[in-house]
Amino acid sequence: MLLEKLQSAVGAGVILPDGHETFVLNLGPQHPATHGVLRVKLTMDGEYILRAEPVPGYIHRMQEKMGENRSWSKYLPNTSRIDYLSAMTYTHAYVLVVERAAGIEVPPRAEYLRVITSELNRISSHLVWFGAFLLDLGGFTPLLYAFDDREKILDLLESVTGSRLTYCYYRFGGLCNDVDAEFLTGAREFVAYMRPRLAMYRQLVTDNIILRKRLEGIGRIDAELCRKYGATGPVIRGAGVANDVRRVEPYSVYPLLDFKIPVYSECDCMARYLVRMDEMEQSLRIVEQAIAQLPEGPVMGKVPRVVKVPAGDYYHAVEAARGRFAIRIVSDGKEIPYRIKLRTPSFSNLSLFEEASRGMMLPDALALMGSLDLVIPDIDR
Amino acid sequence: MTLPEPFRLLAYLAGVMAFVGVNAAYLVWVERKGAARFQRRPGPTEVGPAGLLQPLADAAKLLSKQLLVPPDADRTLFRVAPVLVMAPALMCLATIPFGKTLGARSLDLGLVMVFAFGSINVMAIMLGGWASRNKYAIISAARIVSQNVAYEIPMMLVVITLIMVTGTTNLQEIVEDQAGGFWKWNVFNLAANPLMPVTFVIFFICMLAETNRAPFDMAEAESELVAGAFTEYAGMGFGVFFMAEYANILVGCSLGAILFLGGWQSPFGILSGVGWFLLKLYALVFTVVWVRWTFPRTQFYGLLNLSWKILIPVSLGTLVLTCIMLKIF
Amino acid sequence: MTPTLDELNQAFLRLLTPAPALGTACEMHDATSCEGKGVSPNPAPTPPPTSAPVPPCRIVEGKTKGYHFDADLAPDQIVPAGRLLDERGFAIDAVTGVDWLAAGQMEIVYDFYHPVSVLHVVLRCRVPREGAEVPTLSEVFPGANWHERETHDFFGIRFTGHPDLSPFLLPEDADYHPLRKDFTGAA
Amino acid sequence: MKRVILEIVGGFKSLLTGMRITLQQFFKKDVTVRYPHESLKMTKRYRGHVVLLRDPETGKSLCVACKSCEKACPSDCIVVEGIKREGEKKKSVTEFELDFTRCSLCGSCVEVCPSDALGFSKDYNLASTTKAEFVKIDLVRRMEGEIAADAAHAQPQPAIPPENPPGGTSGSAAGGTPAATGIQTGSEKPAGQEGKA
Repeated sequence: MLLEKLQSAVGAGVILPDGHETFVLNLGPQHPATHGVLRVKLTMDGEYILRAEPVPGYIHRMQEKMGENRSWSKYLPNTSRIDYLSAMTYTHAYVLVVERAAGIEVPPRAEYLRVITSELNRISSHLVWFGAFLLDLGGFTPLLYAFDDREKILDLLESVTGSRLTYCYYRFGGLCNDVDAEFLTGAREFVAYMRPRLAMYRQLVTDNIILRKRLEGIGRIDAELCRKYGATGPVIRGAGVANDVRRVEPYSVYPLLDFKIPVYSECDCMARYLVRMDEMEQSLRIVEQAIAQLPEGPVMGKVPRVVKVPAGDYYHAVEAARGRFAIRIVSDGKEIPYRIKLRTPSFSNLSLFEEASRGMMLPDALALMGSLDLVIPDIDR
Repeated sequence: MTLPEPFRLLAYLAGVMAFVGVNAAYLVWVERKGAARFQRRPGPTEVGPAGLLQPLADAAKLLSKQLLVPPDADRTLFRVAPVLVMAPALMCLATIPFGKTLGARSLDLGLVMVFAFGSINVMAIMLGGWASRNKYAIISAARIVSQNVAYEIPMMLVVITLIMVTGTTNLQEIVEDQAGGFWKWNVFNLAANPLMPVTFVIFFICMLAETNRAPFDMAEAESELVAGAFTEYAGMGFGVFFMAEYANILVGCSLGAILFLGGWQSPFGILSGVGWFLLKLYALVFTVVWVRWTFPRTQFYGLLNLSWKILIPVSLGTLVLTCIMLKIF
Repeated sequence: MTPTLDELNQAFLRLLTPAPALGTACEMHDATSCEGKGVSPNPAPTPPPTSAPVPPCRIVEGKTKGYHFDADLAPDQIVPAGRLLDERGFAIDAVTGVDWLAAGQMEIVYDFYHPVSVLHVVLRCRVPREGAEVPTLSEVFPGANWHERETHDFFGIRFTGHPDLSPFLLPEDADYHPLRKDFTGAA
Repeated sequence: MKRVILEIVGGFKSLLTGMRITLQQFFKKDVTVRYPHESLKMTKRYRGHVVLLRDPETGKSLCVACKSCEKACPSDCIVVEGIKREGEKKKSVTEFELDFTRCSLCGSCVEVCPSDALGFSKDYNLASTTKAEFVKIDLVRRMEGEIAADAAHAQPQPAIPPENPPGGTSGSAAGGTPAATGIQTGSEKPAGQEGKA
């Protein structure tokens, strides 16, 4: 009688060959671990996951179709709304691909400023990940510390772009406005401020035995799996492959800057965690150098009044905070794009979740999901 | 003036209930303020000075909510579980000596009684999870049982060590045994067992686990199980579970203060009284809050590993060591 | 081991040349190459090839295009080509559908990047617009599974052999394909 | 065995380090702003919703109703109408409606404006109980209200800079009902301020 009741309570499941009964557990669409409206259908055997099937699409906005009914430049604000946490890098990809196609020259100062703002944006994105990941793991306080630091970045970026999240700062051929000395001093101060903070995070979180026990050896994603699924960014760099678009397919002024690509070969959640923590340090270095090298000059190049892209298809990838973000545009020579394809890192990174989470326990699978650093609009677009 | 025994008991019962009620409510405030301070924000500020009336506002809100029972839940068990989780905590406090003469009942088997009632708490949470007919709640209930089974063992081993040192299970006598300065407190009683501070740490960890506090809050690991066993509870049903959690912390910390920190004894051996006991109690409570807002949650099997592979062997070791020490000296 | 462009070109030529489908591939490419010619206003039959046919695979100028190697395939060449890239350590980047309404064709573009080298390979395949169907690549690259599901959602291109083509990003009862050029809005 | 003990000791030490750090933070100052009681000043470039700017000399709108902004808007949320008045060289604006429910605050309209007649409002706590209030924000009427308010305040107070319209903190100031003047004289504060003011 009791057994029957328990069985009916957990829902009709499948009896496994060894007599265990499975049940389906829905993670989401509204669930504290999914940071947005993502649903993951888990088929569980007790606390073990037999199959995890992500069901995205709850906030699908048809960003790609939107590109097909507005002009090249009107699509600019959209690009910062795909992954709202690293809006700068996404806009960067879009302006780069259009500039590449239309042959627009960008003044060096603008490229440097793009790099500075992109890297600041990357740090702020990683800080959100850091806080949210710790939240997944049940640590609340680091989130608030991370947001405190992030506020400083947002203040800086707001002072130049006028916006805190969806910047829309880049334009074809440059930037919409130049930065002032205040911003540069502020950015320098931020770099000086952030370094001890990162050391503090190392002591408070990275070295913490509970965190290490939770992440080390958990959620194995190796290089082969990354390759088969197209997973990029910190996921592949945590699998020992130095894949970073900034180095592999250099763009902008990144080749002129000295920075390391953090690579860890443990393939586990800890490796991905450490990659991102190290990346923040590297981004600080990039910001520092770019400010030191920042040339004088205009921030806007010569751009035709109405941007037209010669017919053909063009592709450009950038390294966004979550990995390789690429835009493929197809033009028929008109003022309006014929097709815009957004290749987003979260989409590819999540696609391996089903395979990587097989046989894991529920809390570990959530650590794995957190370590992928998903942004749901980035999956759904 | 002395009251007849039944009235005296009633008065104490009322006193204990009031103490638990006020404390449970205000520990929520302490927790929220504490969390806010650790996170460098002000915390509740709007209701009353420094948000002091926040617990009342919360209670009013919870009371005004409809008590929903999920359609397929076991109605009786679902309703009974919050009561069952609250009552044992009250019973436990009946044996706690607050001062030299302040305590509801000085029982010879006080310590045993505390643990006997303390274990019911787990059953009640399990019942609540079970009765709500929710997958998250059932997983949570299963977790909470195995967690508590795992942590009662080292806890008991530690307490047996203590009983061997003090030679009694009467809480009042245990406190009296530690009179005469803080070096006489059990936590520093190195003569009985050089590993006494370690024993205290084990006790504290077990206490956190027994009361389902972070970093061992597997039962309501909100990123995995939403609100665990309490997912389906609304209004005051949830409120009672919430209060019971704090009541249990109160019991756990009182026990810690009594067993290891000399209860109402003053550290300098001059004055002693309720004030010292409360000070020690709240210091421990603060540490509990502090720990929660510092660490991430352990994973479930990590928690069991910690218990079975580290805490039980070590506490068994201290027990054996104490035996030897007591036999020799 | 990082592959070189020349080696890749040779391998692709070997793969594509003896294939009986070569004719089709070339024809399709000429029909409406999405480079340069775009959509001809007159979608009617393909003009006969006047000059030497464009080879089915070619090295392109990466600086302007953003990719380095481009190959036109017939549907049955997709899986062998995918295998070929898989052996050389390429990773799946994206699967893109393009609806050439005027030409009455659907183009499926596969992007591949190499994790540690700059190489970026593009495979394309054009099929008739109605009842567009190509074999799935998810056997070779499991990551193609989601990309193909998405492409099926948006364009209605069927990927034969795909394990699950149920709506993915669209609502589960969706029977429309919003990125088709003739799509005007869901009911 | 030794390794295990070292790990336990090391782990315990890491826990204590963590607790030390949080305790240090415990005694530091708050970093938050108590929003309804305090609020932040927006930066110079803050992009709020669009407002019509006035000529500092004449006090009239700079807008010539060229409709560049209408064309540049990615969301089609701007409607501009203007007429050519007798004796004036340029057209002047008679209608400037902003559909704030669709506006994405991208700033394309401000950027494209040939006569620099558009600016950003510094309002950031726009709030209302009805969506209708934001469907049509009539910027011309809002500006006229400003002029009237300026006139009223002209004697006792210095002129208020155009990008800081009076009562600009209030959401309903952005439009009220479409018929409203769009002027709040401070009698109505945002909901959050009422309780504690």
